[in-house]
Amino acid sequence: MSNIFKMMAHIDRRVYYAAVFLLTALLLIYPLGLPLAISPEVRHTYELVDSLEPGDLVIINFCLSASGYAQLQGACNSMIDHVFQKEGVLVIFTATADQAPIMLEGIIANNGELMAGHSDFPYYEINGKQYGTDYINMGYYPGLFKWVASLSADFRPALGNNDWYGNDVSEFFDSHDITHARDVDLVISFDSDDGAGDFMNYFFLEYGTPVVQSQIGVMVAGAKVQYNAGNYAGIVPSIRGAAEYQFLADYPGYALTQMDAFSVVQFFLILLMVLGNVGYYGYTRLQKEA
Amino acid sequence: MSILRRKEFFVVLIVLISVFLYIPYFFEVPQAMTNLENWFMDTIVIIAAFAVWVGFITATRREVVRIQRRRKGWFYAVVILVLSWAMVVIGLGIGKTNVIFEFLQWAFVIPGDATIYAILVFYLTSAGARAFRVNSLESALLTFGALFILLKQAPLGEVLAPWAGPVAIYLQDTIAMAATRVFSVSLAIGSVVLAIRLMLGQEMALVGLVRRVASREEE
Amino acid sequence: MVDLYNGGILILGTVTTFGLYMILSGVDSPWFAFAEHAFVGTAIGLSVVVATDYLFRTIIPRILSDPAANWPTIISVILGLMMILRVHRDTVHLARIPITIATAAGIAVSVRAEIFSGIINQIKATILPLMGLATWWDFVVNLTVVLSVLFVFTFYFYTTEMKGPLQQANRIGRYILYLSFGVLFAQTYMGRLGLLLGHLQSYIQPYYPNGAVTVVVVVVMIVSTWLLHKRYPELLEKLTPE
Amino acid sequence: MVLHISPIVEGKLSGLIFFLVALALTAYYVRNKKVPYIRRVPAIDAIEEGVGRATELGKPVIASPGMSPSGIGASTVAGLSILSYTAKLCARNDLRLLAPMGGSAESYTTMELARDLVETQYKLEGKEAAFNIDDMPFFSGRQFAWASAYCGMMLREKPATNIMVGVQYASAVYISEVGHEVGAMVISGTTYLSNIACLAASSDYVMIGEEMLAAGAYLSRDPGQLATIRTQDIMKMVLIGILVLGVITLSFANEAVITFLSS
Repeated sequence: MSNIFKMMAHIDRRVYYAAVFLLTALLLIYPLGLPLAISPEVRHTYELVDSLEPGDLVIINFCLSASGYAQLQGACNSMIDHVFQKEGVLVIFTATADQAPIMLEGIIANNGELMAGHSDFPYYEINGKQYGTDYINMGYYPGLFKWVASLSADFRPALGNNDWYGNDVSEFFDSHDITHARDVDLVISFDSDDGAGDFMNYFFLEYGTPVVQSQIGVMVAGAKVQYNAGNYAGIVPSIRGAAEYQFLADYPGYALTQMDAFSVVQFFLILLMVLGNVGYYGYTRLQKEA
Repeated sequence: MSILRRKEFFVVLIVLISVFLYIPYFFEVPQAMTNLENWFMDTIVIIAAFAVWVGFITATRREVVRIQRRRKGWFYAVVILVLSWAMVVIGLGIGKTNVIFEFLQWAFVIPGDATIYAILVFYLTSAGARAFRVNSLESALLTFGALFILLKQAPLGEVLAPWAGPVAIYLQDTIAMAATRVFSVSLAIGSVVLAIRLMLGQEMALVGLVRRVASREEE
Repeated sequence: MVDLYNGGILILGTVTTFGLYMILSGVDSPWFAFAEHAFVGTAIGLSVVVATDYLFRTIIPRILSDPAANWPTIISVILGLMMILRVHRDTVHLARIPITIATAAGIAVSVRAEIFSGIINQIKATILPLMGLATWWDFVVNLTVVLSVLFVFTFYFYTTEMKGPLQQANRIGRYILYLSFGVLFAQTYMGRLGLLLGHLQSYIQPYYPNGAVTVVVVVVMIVSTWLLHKRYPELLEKLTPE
Repeated sequence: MVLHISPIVEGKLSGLIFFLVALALTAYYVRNKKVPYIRRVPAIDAIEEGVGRATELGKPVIASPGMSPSGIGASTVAGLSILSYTAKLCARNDLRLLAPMGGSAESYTTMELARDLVETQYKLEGKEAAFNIDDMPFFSGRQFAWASAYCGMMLREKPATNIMVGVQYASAVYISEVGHEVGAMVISGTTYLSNIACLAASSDYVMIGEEMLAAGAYLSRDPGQLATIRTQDIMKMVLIGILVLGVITLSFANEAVITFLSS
């Protein structure tokens, strides 16, 4: 009997790894379709984005690397699609992570189609919004919080006049009379590093601009503190938040299909915790006492 | 240009920079000072952009040495050199929307970054299985804290263990949030005091100055 | 048939992904070394291109548009160039100037905002009423938050002797910290799991051709590593980096 | 209703007062050099134990000041102080110190500083020849390229101790677990909160957030830095006072403290 406990207490690490791999692969291919409850923070964020009015200017910032995108794919696509559904809303895409521009292109291509007479980026139309008139993609800026601080203090020079593709987009700024950081009505930041924290420090504290963060799991605790203190206007926490937002915006695919694997593997960890303790009390403690 | 080697020059430089950045933030100041503040913020972004080249040059130098000395597995150094220079030559020479430049990102950078981030769930599983042994009050608290949150997070948990939800929300939104708050407050206080010490010229180690200059004079 | 561009990405992506996952097995393999070095190489190149592109796209056009008015930006670029002097031994001291500016200005810019977001707003948000509340549950929640903050604060005192009531408070603060670690661990686990699901999805779905190609490439990698270990150990030795 | 005194920007008064209090306290301590008592952080004993273990086993020590994603911040300074102290111990015991540099686009500056500080330590111990810059290689400005190269280095060199203190995100647990695999004693410290929970599970010693900043000051034995910790403790007492006063007054429906903090 005791060697069963011994086995339970000393399972080889690689058994865990193989089990997690198999569970994940199987449940991705054959999802079960379990129900999903919506948390108040994500509903509040959805309503905030839904309350955007014509003429509002939204900065959508990507402080996201590939790994973060793999987790927040559901949120990126559903939130951007939702913002682009709002009539008359203007969008400036920016990135403070060097991997983000190529993924942003993936999202734009995924949610939009090429505008008439154009064959390549950036000329995509999403939900009726045209590139250059309704939205622009300014690409990557180095310096993390340093750039966000200079953007808040000196909006136009910090952005420059050329978009990520080198086209002069000063006409977009002039025609919509965008001159100062105060003109920004909402900032949405998809983060695997703390992009929203920088915008909170330099846009919310300075001008009261509401900041929404969709962040990876590691950052959820820190984001909840800021949300509770009123520094963030909304949060979409990790893959769970992404699935909830997708559900609210009834946007198909990505996070929703991953929820079953997400459930079962977490139950697997709970099982390991139980097994580990049963094994510990059944064998290791007896060993110590003997 | 011996002045550039003296510590006092950098102390004065640091004090000036700090003063020109704190005063415009707290006080309404004439436009000239705000322009200077904006210049500093612009400059540190530009310096960050150039700093990338320092790493690239030293990395290239290191790989070339590895190849010249034919160290074991030197051909992997060739892989780094070929790929990094291919990216730079194509990216800057032809353009960053070039098909090869994007191909290399989709083929190596994005899977590499995503994989290593994702690998952590395996390590967390083994670390979790090892750490959650209830053999003391601390480990019991650690285990039950994790257990309730796992049950609430997983949609399956809401079905099988609905009672875990409210307990998890209470733990998450009061106790864990309070601990997180104290954690970031004491960290912020640490940063404020460090910034003030730098302004008073007390943290010269930040720019690696103190002993180096001293030891050079000894030579 | 899968076209060359996406096919190449699928195959090389699988080699990189499962090459790096081989670290889990603890068995050294040339696939891991190749994936690691290919990833490091392309990553270095990407950082350089993207940062330099910012200079050509935003900073140089600003200077060229009106050099006379933008002389301060010219000075910034000169300071940036001085950073590269660090590479050579006897010009190292000149690089000290941009390093000092970047350090001092960087800390000042981040700290002056942190005073508000990290301290003032956090204390203000913890000042919660304990009387005149709608339900008893609000009272329990507010009391827990205030007491938890006070107890955990005692855990962060480093220059006071831990005696008497302070010692009790420190111990309670420690228990609250461990409970919070459990909560944070579970949240982090949620995040990491989301990553694995998101990343694997692109290599498994749709099953044909993605899943099929992935399986073939993985089998080739495992078999070749096994062969190296069993039949050609000296070749394996040569293929592992120093 | 918010107080607004003319030259001070509206809403910045409370922060300014806090900043001036901190300035006064720091300046006071800097001038009169009185060295206050400081509690010993257990993880510092662990560093000495770790280097001792490396000396017994005759294996190298691997250490890193973190990724420094936003240049030289408070945590990176603490990481560098601890790296400096580790270098001093390694130089004294003729141990090989491996220090994989990199991890973020901003870590180039830290790399220069780290090499400076370690080289200085070897000089001060009179072992300049033992300093080898190749043992402090730069593994790209990307977190995970650096982390996987860091682990590749550990798998090859099999260090006895892995001291990783400073700013580090998700890759910290990855490095800590691989450290366990090669049998290294893992001492970690980060200010990234959510990582501490995982590092608490995965490493042998973990410095909880600001404890690391205190460790940096403790190790440097520099009166100024020790005074810093004393200043921080006093400011925490001030904040606790405001918090308790605020809760009491608000419970009696008096919003004076809240108004002050919002002005």
